[in-house]
Amino acid sequence: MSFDWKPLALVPVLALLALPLVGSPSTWLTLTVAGLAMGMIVFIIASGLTLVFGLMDVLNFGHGLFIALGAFVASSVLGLMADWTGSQELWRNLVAVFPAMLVAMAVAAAVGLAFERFIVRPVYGQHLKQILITMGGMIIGEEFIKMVWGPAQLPLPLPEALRGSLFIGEAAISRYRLLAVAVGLVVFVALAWLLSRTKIGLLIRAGVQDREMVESLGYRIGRLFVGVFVAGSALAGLGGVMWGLFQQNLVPQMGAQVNVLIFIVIIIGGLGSTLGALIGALLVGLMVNYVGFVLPVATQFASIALMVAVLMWRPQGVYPVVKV
Amino acid sequence: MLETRDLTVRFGGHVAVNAVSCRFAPGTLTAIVGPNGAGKTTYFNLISGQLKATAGTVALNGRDLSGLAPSARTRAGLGRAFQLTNLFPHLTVLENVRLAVQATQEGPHRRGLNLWSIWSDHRDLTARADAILIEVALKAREHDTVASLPHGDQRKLEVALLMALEPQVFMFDEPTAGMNAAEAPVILDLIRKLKRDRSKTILLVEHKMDVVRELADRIIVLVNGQLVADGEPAEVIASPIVQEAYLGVAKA
Amino acid sequence: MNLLELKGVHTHIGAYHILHGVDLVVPQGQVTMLLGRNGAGKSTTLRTVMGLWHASQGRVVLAGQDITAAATPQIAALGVAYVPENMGIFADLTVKENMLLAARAARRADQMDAGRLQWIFKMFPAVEKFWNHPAGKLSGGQKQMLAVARAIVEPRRLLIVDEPSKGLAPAIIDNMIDAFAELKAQGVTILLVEQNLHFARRLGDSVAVMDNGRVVHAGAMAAFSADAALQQSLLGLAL
Amino acid sequence: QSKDIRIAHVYGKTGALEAYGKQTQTGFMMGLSYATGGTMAVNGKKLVVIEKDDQGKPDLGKSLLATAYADDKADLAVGTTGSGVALAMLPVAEEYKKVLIVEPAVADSITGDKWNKYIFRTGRNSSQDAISNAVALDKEGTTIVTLAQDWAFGRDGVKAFKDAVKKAKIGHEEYLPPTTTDFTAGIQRIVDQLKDKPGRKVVWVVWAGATTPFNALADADLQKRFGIEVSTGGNILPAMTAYKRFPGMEGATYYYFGLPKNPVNEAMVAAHYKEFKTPPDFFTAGGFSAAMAVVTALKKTGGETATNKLIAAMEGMSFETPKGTMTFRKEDHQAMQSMYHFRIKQDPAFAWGVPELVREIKPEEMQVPIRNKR
Amino acid sequence: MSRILSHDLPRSRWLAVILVALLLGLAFAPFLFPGVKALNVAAKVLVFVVLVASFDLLLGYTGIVSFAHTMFFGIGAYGVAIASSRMGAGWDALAVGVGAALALSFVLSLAIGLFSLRVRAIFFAMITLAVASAFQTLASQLSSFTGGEDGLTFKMPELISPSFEFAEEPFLGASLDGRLLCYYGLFVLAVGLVLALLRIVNSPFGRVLQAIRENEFRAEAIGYRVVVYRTTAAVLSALFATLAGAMLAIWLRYNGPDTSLSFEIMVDILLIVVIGGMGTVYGAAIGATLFVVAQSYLQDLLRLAGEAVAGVPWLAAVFTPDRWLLWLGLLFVLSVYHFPTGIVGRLRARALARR
Ligand SMILES: Nc1ncnc2c1ncn2[C@@H]1O[C@H](COP(=O)(O)OP(=O)(O)OP(=O)(O)O)[C@@H](O)[C@H]1O
Ligand SMILES: Nc1ncnc2c1ncn2[C@@H]1O[C@H](COP(=O)(O)OP(=O)(O)OP(=O)(O)O)[C@@H](O)[C@H]1O
Ligand SMILES: [Mg+2]
Ligand SMILES: [Mg+2]
Repeated sequence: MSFDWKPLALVPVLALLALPLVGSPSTWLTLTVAGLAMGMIVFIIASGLTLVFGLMDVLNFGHGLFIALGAFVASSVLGLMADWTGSQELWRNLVAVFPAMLVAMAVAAAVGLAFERFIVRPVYGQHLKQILITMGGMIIGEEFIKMVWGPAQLPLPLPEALRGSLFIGEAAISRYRLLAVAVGLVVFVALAWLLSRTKIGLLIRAGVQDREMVESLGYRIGRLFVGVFVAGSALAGLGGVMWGLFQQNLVPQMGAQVNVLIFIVIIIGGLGSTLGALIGALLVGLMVNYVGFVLPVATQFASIALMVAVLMWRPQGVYPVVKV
Repeated sequence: MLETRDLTVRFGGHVAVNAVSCRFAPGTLTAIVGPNGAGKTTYFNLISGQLKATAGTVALNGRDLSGLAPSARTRAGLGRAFQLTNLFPHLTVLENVRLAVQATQEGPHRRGLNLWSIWSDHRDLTARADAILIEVALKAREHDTVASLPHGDQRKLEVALLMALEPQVFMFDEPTAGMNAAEAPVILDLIRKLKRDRSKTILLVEHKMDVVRELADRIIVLVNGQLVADGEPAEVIASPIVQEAYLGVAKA
Repeated sequence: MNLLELKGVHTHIGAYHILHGVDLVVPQGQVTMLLGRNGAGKSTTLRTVMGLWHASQGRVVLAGQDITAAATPQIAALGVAYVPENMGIFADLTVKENMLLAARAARRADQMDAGRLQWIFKMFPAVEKFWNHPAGKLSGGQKQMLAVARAIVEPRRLLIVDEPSKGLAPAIIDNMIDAFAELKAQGVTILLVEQNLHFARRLGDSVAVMDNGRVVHAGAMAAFSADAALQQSLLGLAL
Repeated sequence: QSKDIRIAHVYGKTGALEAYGKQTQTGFMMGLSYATGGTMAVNGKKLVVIEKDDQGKPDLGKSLLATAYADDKADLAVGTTGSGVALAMLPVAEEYKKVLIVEPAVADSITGDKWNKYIFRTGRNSSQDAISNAVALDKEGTTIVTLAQDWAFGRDGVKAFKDAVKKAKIGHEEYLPPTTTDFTAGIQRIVDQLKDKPGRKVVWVVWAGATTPFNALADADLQKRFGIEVSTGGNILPAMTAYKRFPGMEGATYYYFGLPKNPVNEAMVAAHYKEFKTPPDFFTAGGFSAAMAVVTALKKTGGETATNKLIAAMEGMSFETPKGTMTFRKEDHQAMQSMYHFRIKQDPAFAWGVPELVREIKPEEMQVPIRNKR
Repeated sequence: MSRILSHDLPRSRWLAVILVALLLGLAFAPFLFPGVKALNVAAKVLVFVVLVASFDLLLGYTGIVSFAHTMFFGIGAYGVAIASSRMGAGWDALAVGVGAALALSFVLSLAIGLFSLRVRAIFFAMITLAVASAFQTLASQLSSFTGGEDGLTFKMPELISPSFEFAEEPFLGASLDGRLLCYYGLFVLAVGLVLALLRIVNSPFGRVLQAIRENEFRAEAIGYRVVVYRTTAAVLSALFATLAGAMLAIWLRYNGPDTSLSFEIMVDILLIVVIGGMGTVYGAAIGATLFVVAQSYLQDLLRLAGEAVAGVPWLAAVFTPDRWLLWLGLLFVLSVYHFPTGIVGRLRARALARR
């Protein structure tokens, strides 16, 4: 089967269509670069959901919780390493950010483990109950965050060297977004490799369709589900770090705030497809920036309109791996 | 009189049913045989409207049904039972049949677009459903949910729903598959009954040749979506195509 | 000696008591036929063996090992292949992917035992023809072929199939009989639930007949198929 | 029972505004004990505070206030955090003919067209915020672009600001969705508006909520690239960490614990440090002021709680607060109060940008329009 | 009697008892539980019973998962709110508001119902989620019309306003004023609507909906035009939700985005359906009552509990009114654990086991 290029082409096409609307090329460049980078950040926070929702078919409304968790953990870790983040040298900053990411992912993974066991396991295959029980998990988690870190908003200043922007003529691109792009690419490659080179993806999809049969074939599907869910949570934790540093300001509700957005991304991309999620994220990122410039009022509706449009074109999303 | 003209469907490159033209007269039972994947079920799907034909038409008594949705075709008199059991798993056996009975009523109001009468008040429909359950020997389980039935009984219910529709054209897709040799006769008797009442057109897909031999007035053979043979049971079965392509006798 | 033994197995499904003390032996290296009317409990028995239902009383023993309480994956890992009544095809996966999952040893399609695949293709042409198609699109019989193909893609010591001949054209049934005979020759033990008595007779060494949750007759196939009266009384008809 | 004076405090104890609400409550209690010299009583009548959590939901706030007046027999009420909730509560006060002191909701319409005679407000309103900022920025040859959230709070603020600006000229009003997270586009629009303008160029920001545009503005380096300054009002301390990146930024704020110089403020700051080891914040001051207003009024009526007496006492009443003397003006019961023109200084000792006093803007200097019709 | 209930009897003694108690409780609420708060809670219960029952028609009976239900709830509320604040208090305003709202809901639900056939279930759920949030944003954007974030406060006709008192002296602790009349107005309306819904789900139509939920493909195959049935169901449930919204606005005399459009409410509805038992109108009634009451008194409960465990470091942090959401979350989780078939399902199962 030959590769389907159309959706991939969508990204440049959208960018080019925007050019005349935006007018000034330098502005357009700024918006485009920023949009793509934004897309990458969105992709990172959504990547975990491609596994949990896309492959495992779990409508995890609690996913945002792990994002928030990651961000808050990061704030604590970075708080401890103040002198490293305070330094002007990039490498020292990165040295500080890296462990923050690791710890955040670890914590998210650990919580994910419990979450799977007590919240998700009883409701595999029952969307409605998934929505409710994960909602419950989300609320509980948020409250715990409030208990640990307090209900007030929490500043998470960027490490010194990651602040500010690089300038290409009149166009500007903030340093941090470049970092985000790098991280995003790493996540993308890792995921894509895992799903194409191993049976894991297949097993999960099969398990969703007919759990008993997969077990009859001799696979411990239960453990696999746990593993993938935990991985998804860890990715969300990582996403939380990136998102938190992008916002530079944390509130316990931050997870819930991105929930709709990331679901939109997954749906645009098509269930279970990493590439799809990436494209979905990039499209959303660009769309928001362009509309934000051309017609700010409409920004809130931009991504939703985009989703509906895409579904009209491809009712399954652009690269559906799992057909629904 | 059911008629298909040049009925064709393509799935990508693969032509599952290839320009099949055929007439099925009332009062005759036509058996459709052919290797697995020959296109028998797909042919049914095209007639009953589950699949949209790439080309060709389906007509009943001269009325072209091609454009219609499955539900409309059913109301027009095409009835069909499925090869892979396909029921309302969490409703009771009785409710399943009763729904089918109701679907045959005249006018949307009687059929179900009726918000204000009470389901259990429609005694006549329930009675009819009961009668059918007795015919297929499922009365004993009428209050069990379908999900809890053994496979064989689910096959019976599949047929019961078709009976309930009282169509003019009956399409059976391997009605006795997975049915115990001792239970199968129940279904076969039903089919014989239908035959005796000369007004019904019956299409039967069946792999068990003994059954075909006994019931069919006529056999048509599909291979790779093409109609390759059509005629008297004896001669068709004797024909070389059937012998190797289907029965695989040549090989043995 | 017996590869599989059920001793007084009772199985409940929710509130319903389905099996009332099933005693069944499956001799090593033989083909055992499990017959019985609809609703007799055949499928439930097989599911109990596979650990998909769990016996509330009695024991299930596989090769001397008690698997009554074992989890399905463990049982499968002991070398049991199972084809359920509903075939358990993964409709959204391609035929290839279905086969790949069944081949536990292989991590990628090209690692599957080519020779064995050829053997399967010869017997079930459809599997090869639709190798890259979604399995859900297959015809009823083709699905059945795929289901059996999956069960034999790798060598197993015990093969359990619920109604293998269902929906298959006579030619294919013959292929399948040959295949099972070949497997048996390789020393595979086979347990079949079968409605097609012709099939049963061609293949079966021993036979067990079930009726509402019990095994009411067990013995050699030869003796059984000779005794029309017995068949009449157990199955309600003679072969 | 009759000896107690029952005061209901409705506020967003949980929900999005939890942090703000808690500050108000702390300040309110501190204020009461300060004003009563720790006795928590006026003329021997005990002050009983009934807390109600409106969770930031207008409908809930409404029924809670009714409950407070009717079931809990509250003599007067104070609250609440969210403007929407406060607005929904106004008619209830009228229904039960009981006083409601609004704190800290800012919407102009509370003491404007939605006002009724039972409503007083110790908190500042959008106009006061805006006007004070205007006073701080309003110079000849300055071009100002406003950046605000696209909802009542933002548009109110900008409108008042525009009305107050006399000398400088407003180049453009930029409104972004309240939940904006990526400010690139918005900033681009502002730059395109301002970059070629002559003279001093300022972006004036009114923004409430967690994700503020300040970091984005700082990243864009407007000062260096286009000579565009950023200016804004005050905010809670966590939000002011972003100010650190704007040394020298000017604006006017409602409160910062270092700004006002008066005994009441000193007392509050001391008390707060004593209890929480942290300085009091924006809304603490508000709560404190409300308490001062309540007690002063009760003292005037000699502990009488009859509504008409209270109203009579409070109209035109002056009272001491951490922000100096406030006065409920007769017309719309809005408390006239000082605001503070500040300049931001970086100080490693503080996590936030420290506002230094440029000068105190006295109530007399601000022509706060009267918008209610009585 | 049985006919009034459309032959859909409780089929469990306990269930019957609970339902009767519920009905009486609500009927005499103003006198049984005097006080403003209690009355507010009772009224909210009435509104939610209707709202949830209407949603169950969609979810429990037709198997359509839609997050846009609050949208119609909101439309109803805004209809009344906008009309009454533009035209001023009056029955005419009420009529216009409700009428317009019903009309709008009809059109929108028709569109959504048809759209639901284009995309598959989960996607549809997600889309409705997005659409609903968009609608909420829209409502707060059109501030000149809807009062934006702040919402609208308005008056009701004299007869049902608190100011209208038809007796000086309170009777059994309940002051005899417009509020009381308003409450009983809502009560009658609610009972009527619920019985109507009960009738609908037990009609042949209702059964076909179940069939579609079970196996859409086969329903079509035996002759039911699925499009028609699904869309009709979607429209009906939307209209009932709109009426519930109108009831809410009439009672609160206020409406804003958070009050009638927030996603929170949507989730509450879902939870109630599950607690009560999907596919049973009775479940909606019981669930709504339990939930609304729990939600309204949870904080008071926690206050008591908090005083009990005061001092104990961790417990104190958990048992405070501030953390009431924590307990709500727990309620979500536990109810899914313990009521897989809902309270009604439970009770009926027990009744069956007895036989
Ligand atoms: N929706 C579809 N998409 C693609 N291919 C299809 C589809 N439906 C059927 N086919 C193909 O068309 C061919 C005919 O299928 P059909 O089910 O009609 O066979 P059949 O004659 O009924 O076989 P059987 O006797 O096994 O039931 C098969 O090869 C099948 O793979
Ligand atoms: N999920 C279930 N819930 C309740 N009862 C069930 C369930 N599955 C099977 N049964 C009952 O168990 C009995 C045996 O079923 P089983 O499927 O084992 O019969 P079988 O011998 O396989 O029949 P068939 O030959 O028709 O497949 C039947 O009476 C059936 O009603
Ligand atoms: Mg077929
Ligand atoms: Mg079986």
